[in-house]
Amino acid sequence: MKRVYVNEKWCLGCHLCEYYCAFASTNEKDMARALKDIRIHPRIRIEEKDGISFAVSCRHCDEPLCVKGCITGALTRKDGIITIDRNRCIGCYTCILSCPFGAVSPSEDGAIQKCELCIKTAGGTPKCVEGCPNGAIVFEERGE
Amino acid sequence: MREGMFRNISGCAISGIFSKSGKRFSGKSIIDSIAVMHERSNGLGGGFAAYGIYPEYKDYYAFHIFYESKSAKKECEEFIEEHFDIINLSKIPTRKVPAIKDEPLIWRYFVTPLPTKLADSQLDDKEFVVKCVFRINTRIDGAYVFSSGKNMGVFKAVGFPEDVGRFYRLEEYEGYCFTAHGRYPTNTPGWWGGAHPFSLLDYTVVHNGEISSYDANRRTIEMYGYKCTLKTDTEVIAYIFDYLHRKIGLTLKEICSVIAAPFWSTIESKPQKEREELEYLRNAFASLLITGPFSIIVGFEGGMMALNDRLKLRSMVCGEKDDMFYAASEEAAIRVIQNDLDRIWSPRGGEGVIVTLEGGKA
Amino acid sequence: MKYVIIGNSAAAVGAVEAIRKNDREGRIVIISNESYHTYSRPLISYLLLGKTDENKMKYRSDSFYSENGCELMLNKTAVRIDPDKKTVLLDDGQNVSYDRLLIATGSSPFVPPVKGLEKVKNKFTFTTLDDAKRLESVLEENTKVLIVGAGLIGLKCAEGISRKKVETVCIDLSTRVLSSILDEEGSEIIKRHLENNNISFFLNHQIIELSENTAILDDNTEIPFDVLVMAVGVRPNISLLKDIGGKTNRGIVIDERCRTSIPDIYAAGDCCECIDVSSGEMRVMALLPNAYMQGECAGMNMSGADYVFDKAIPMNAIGLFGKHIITAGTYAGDVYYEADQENYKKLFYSNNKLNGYILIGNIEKAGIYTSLIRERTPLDTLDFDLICKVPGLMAFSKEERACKLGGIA
Amino acid sequence: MAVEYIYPDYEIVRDYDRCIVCRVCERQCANEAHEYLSDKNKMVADNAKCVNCHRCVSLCPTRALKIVKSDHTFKENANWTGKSIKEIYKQAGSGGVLLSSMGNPENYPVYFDKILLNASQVTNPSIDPLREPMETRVYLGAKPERIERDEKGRLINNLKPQLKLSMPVMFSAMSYGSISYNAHESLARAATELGILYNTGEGGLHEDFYKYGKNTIVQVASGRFGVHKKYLESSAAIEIKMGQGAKPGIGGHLPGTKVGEDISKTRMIPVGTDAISPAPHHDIYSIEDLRQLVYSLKEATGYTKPVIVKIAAVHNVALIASGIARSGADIIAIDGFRGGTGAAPTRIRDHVGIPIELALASVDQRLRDEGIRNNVSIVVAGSIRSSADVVKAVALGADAVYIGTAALIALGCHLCRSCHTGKCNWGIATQREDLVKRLNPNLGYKRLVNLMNAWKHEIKEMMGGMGINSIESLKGNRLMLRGVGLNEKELQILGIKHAGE
Amino acid sequence: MDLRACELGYQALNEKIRNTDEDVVIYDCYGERFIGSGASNKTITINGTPGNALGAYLDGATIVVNGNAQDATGDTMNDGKIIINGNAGDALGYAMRGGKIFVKGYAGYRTGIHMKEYKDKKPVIVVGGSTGSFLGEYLAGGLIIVLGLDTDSFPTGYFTGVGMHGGEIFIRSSKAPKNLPKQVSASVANKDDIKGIEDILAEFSDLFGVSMEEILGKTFYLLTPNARNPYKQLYTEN
Repeated sequence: MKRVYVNEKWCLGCHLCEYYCAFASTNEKDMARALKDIRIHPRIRIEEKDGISFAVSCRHCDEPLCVKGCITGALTRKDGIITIDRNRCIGCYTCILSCPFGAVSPSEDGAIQKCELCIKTAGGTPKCVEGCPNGAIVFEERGE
Repeated sequence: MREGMFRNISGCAISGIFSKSGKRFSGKSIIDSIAVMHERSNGLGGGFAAYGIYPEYKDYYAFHIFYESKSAKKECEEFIEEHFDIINLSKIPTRKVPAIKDEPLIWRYFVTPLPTKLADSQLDDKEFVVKCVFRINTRIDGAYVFSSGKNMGVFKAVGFPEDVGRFYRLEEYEGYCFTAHGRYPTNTPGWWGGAHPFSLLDYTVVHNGEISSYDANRRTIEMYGYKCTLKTDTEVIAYIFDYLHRKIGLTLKEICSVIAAPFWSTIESKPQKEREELEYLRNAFASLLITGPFSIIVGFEGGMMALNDRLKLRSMVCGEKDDMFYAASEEAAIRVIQNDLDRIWSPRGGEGVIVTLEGGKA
Repeated sequence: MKYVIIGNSAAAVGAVEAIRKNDREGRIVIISNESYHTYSRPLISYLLLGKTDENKMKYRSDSFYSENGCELMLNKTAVRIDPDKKTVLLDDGQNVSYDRLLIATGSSPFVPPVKGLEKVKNKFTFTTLDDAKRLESVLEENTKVLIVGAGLIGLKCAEGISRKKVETVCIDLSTRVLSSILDEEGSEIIKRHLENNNISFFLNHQIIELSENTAILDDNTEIPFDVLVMAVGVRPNISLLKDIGGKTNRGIVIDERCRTSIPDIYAAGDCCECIDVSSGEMRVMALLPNAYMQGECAGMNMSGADYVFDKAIPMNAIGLFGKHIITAGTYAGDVYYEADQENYKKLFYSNNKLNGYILIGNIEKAGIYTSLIRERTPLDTLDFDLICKVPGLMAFSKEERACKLGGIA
Repeated sequence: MAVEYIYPDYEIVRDYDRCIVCRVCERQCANEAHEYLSDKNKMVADNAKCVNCHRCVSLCPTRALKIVKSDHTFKENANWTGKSIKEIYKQAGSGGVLLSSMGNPENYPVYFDKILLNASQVTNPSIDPLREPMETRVYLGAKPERIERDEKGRLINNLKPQLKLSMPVMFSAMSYGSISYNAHESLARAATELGILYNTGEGGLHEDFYKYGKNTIVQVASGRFGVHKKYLESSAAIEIKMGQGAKPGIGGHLPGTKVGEDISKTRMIPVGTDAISPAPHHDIYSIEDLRQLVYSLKEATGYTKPVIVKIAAVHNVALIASGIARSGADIIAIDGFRGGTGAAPTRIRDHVGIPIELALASVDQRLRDEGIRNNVSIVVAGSIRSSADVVKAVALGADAVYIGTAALIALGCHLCRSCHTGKCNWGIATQREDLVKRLNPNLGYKRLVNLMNAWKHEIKEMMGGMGINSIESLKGNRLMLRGVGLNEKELQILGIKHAGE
Repeated sequence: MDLRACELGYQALNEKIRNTDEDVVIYDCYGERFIGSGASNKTITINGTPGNALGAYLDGATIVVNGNAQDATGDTMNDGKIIINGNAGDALGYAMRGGKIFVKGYAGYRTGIHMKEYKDKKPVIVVGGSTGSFLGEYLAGGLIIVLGLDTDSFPTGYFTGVGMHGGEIFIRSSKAPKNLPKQVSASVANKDDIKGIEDILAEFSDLFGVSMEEILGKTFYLLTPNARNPYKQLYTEN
């Protein structure tokens, strides 16, 4: 199962992953048009302090507390990927209460949002990975 | 422009016949053989090397020399007399053949180095001869030594090889080994000295193909005192043989592993001992690797070797009948003189086929 | 193997999904006293609010039962278990045999005995879909609604019905709203927020008498109403087990494998009580996530696996009129405090462990605090000062981060 | 405030229609040329701080940035160019020696660009490198003058220690200190994967890199930094640096500010002290002294490693090389005046030395004339920019080449020539931790491997075209070269004919 | 192990020294080079005149020379001891990083050039007599002591301490040093300074039989650089 892994050793704190993530969830072909004058709400977020930085996004846990705790059944895990059915999410934030990584966040419309490995948009390699200039975020298979 | 003033490249035919028992036979066979490959020449050069033809003078170096003028001859003979004891000298017998024109003066000298000169030079006699041959060929305008071994001789001219053979009355010579060459130069007016075989001492080379490594090899071999006056591949190959065999002391088989060294990947697949030896040879004499297409027949005192480049980009066929060994660019050239062969095969690229006189040296 | 599950909510679903991880063949029978496909009970207020509909309220897809091979018995109430014969008697006289039984009967609203209650025509409780539907059917603009109980159920109900532009009054015996999950200051913030949204409160009061459209409080205040909602609390449905001598307390007592005291009978969800790891005490924690995870645990063990769920803590995520509250654990120990106009944060810690927290407003990354409680993480292994201010992985050691983010074990 | 005499060379042009204020430019510019105005939610730039390294341009996700040369100009003057004027301003302002980085940028002839390669037609087949064997392996080291045989007549391996390269390219000396740990790791790993070598420069060897020893050339320079027994032993070869192309006749100077904990360890000097490499080795004032150092290193390592002597290409380079070839050195490295990756005084960098092509041609010929070409291998450096340069260098007579700048470019260097500031935005020529991490060696080494594999393939294609299937047959094969636009003298020195001849 | 240097030639001689764990005594030494190159854990005693680069890269061994040493002794030495019961040639202890060199008599030009110290490694050179010019050139660390026991004039040549940016040079002399480079300051060594080198001086005294009274009978001048980064101001970014 390919997953997004983050190595803070190589994270430059450039925040490009956030922008590529935000861009990926728009339907625009051009990032400038997509994100111009917009406050972005990326599903991957940089934590940074004192020269250390790293990106955090959904780990797609094998035993996902967010899915187990979801009161609507909007969060599901299929083929190792946890996705959100935004149509069913009523924004109770039980998942935010549950996620030990802080990888779930409220979205602009009240539902929650989280990394879905770009399977609902472009597919393939997630855009945060493609946009990382330094290989700090990788999408690969690792021994469990 | 003349041969030697520019780099000459050419296609060719080659043939060689060798009697392992040392039985001498007439030069007619080699003419017949090379004549079959008429299509591979264009009349701009042909020649032969014949071994064992001067038994009565076998202890003397036989110089075959082209002169363009009487004055050149005079100057050259003065030089020879100054350094050698001349036992015999004569014009080389020829017969008129309409196809052979513009012949130079062609003379033959049986010589031995003057002991005092040899001693002064601090060289062995072979090296002394080599030095003198280079002196003549580079310093005396219009004189060109094209054969300088013992009990052997090179005969070459501008023309188709069969005409050249008849011109030199080669059928009147008897030897234990003959090699022949028909030349197909692409862009030369043709010069007698440029024809094959190319020789130094008793090493002769007839060569088919063009080598890509020419200048790499030339600039290396020139470092060791050889002067590549003719700018032909064959000349360089002859010098490399002389250098590796006579000066360095490698065996012919080892020389094959230098000039047509196996690919590294092939070397690595060999058993350790062989691998180490091949690695050593290829590394130590790296600049003498010959690449590009070639097939050559090398004649030398008491032996003959046929060799293809390591990719076998040129044709080469070998045959055997009793004590006779044959090598030629085409099978037909062997069949025409010996149809009933014990064995006929194409040697692999880079694998020299070496034959020597039984009990002889080399 | 035949599995029987009494109940059809989160714990039941958790059990079905877990059983099917281990056993694709065994029969699963689900007995429900409602008539619905499994649905999420907490959503009933959102239904009233219009944020969801009956179809979207389904807790699992329509094909859930067929995909998981469940035999569903709707509108049936289990009345008695025979643990020797291993059967369950239903209200229609049918006996259902089982090899493994799960009691996931949930809880029922508690309606206190109030004088005159029987005179009230429009009175409701608010825990089931039927409750919500019936309530909605009587509401009109300016309907006067009196909600008894300012806890989670009462307030979510108040929010839900607000769409109908009703006039809502809420009374509670307690001096505070959400007294079970908030401290005083937190309660006050929420109360003010609700008042700004046109909910009136009579706190520290109780009804001494009801007439059809009026409630008389202990200070003789009269509150007129059209509709009365009783949201005082719920009681675990423990009778099935209690009746056959199983160990119960306020709830059915279960161990960390969700076993009851009677062999082959398991229990999960709101009907149970178990250890709250944040306090170490036995407690009923009627919360959907716990219900699911207990159901899952029960299902795993029922179908042959050895599975432990020992991380139950009280926790709540609740939104009221756009204001979010997330709380978890026990409010004991030293306090980290932070507050401004919009946001309120309190962390409670002692003995090198985080015990509980309250977040109002900014609830981002609350789960990181939750995990500290659940995992009983020693606080000296991380930068506690930092994590108090900013919940994040930054506070953990580099190595810890490497395994969290890099999948390095 | 004093008068600012100098207008910035570059202008940062921002397309505000495309700028999404992601602030990547601001975060990535170590020169702090970009600034975010929070009250206006707008990015602005200070051109004076821009060194034109393109980091911001490369990372801008919307391609909203470009750097252009300023068209602000002095009055036109072919003699007093803007550059000359500005340099005078700088020196008049500071009294300092002008210091630059990264090789000679001036417009001197590049002979490689005036040499063309041959290809076979008809008489000699070109070879298809995709399907036929094509060998680029090279052994560097002295070749024996004679063979030896054992009592059974078998050949004895009397070769001196050799370096085996999978292709005739190595990474040239760049010290840890002048470039970063990650740059070094990238080079070391790439060299190991490729079967070639990299060179420590005079910066010592980080213990993390001992494991790459088989692919490491360690350098001994005049400052002898980090030179000790283990260092010498952890290598495949030892290079004595007599000079370098960027600054012939000049020593090195790593300012104390760059000597942090790690660098201090590898150079074996205290943190914060200047690392000064004197111009000469103070025990080498003539060729016999060089022989002494060569043999002292051989003695210290039991004659197990080839010794390289590196010199800058200067006027009498052929004579010097001949001396080196007789000094016991196994390999001569010659660095041309266009080379150099480190800091160098501008005037030296731009005006001292000679082009490597001419130096190589004359050294190779001189050694052949003296019959000692096989005593040594020749490695050349100094702006080898492509595989064609490699092929031309080998055909002129080099055994192999060193690449420095090309390797750095592969790692992301944009040749902004500001290495000496220590603020390399690409994480190469810097020791600042936050900048160093920008070069992830996991990516960096792959880029180097890619570059070399691409070159190797091109080398094979060019060789194939010439009908040569082994690099040995290319070495010194000057007939494969023709000059264009060169005068008789140049052709003579290069030993090549003019195109058309 | 006893070895006759002149019979062996330097390569064979050094190979024998490399391949033994025993102490070595060399006789008939006439300029054989590189003796003890990189050696550790043994004592090499040399009778005669060892050649250049004696003890280069020395890594812990002790070398005793009964006679004079030539040039480049102790080049890039890392550890160990070289004791010369006579004079030393030029570039003594070039780039030396650790260990000690004692010279009874005179040492040539560029003594201690570019010596540097690192952590616990602090190279020491003690010259009993005087030295040539460029003493301590580029000195970056370590200790050089020149005793000048053979002279009444100032015991070093010209250009002492040029490029010096670390380390200490003690010069025993009744006359004060003159014409020092800008960045080097000289002062009369005080008691504490002398105390700091007392052990080294005592070792010298023991080795060569010169009394401590005599050694301490004159003033010592201490030369130190006043900046570790003397060339910072030299350059202008271009």
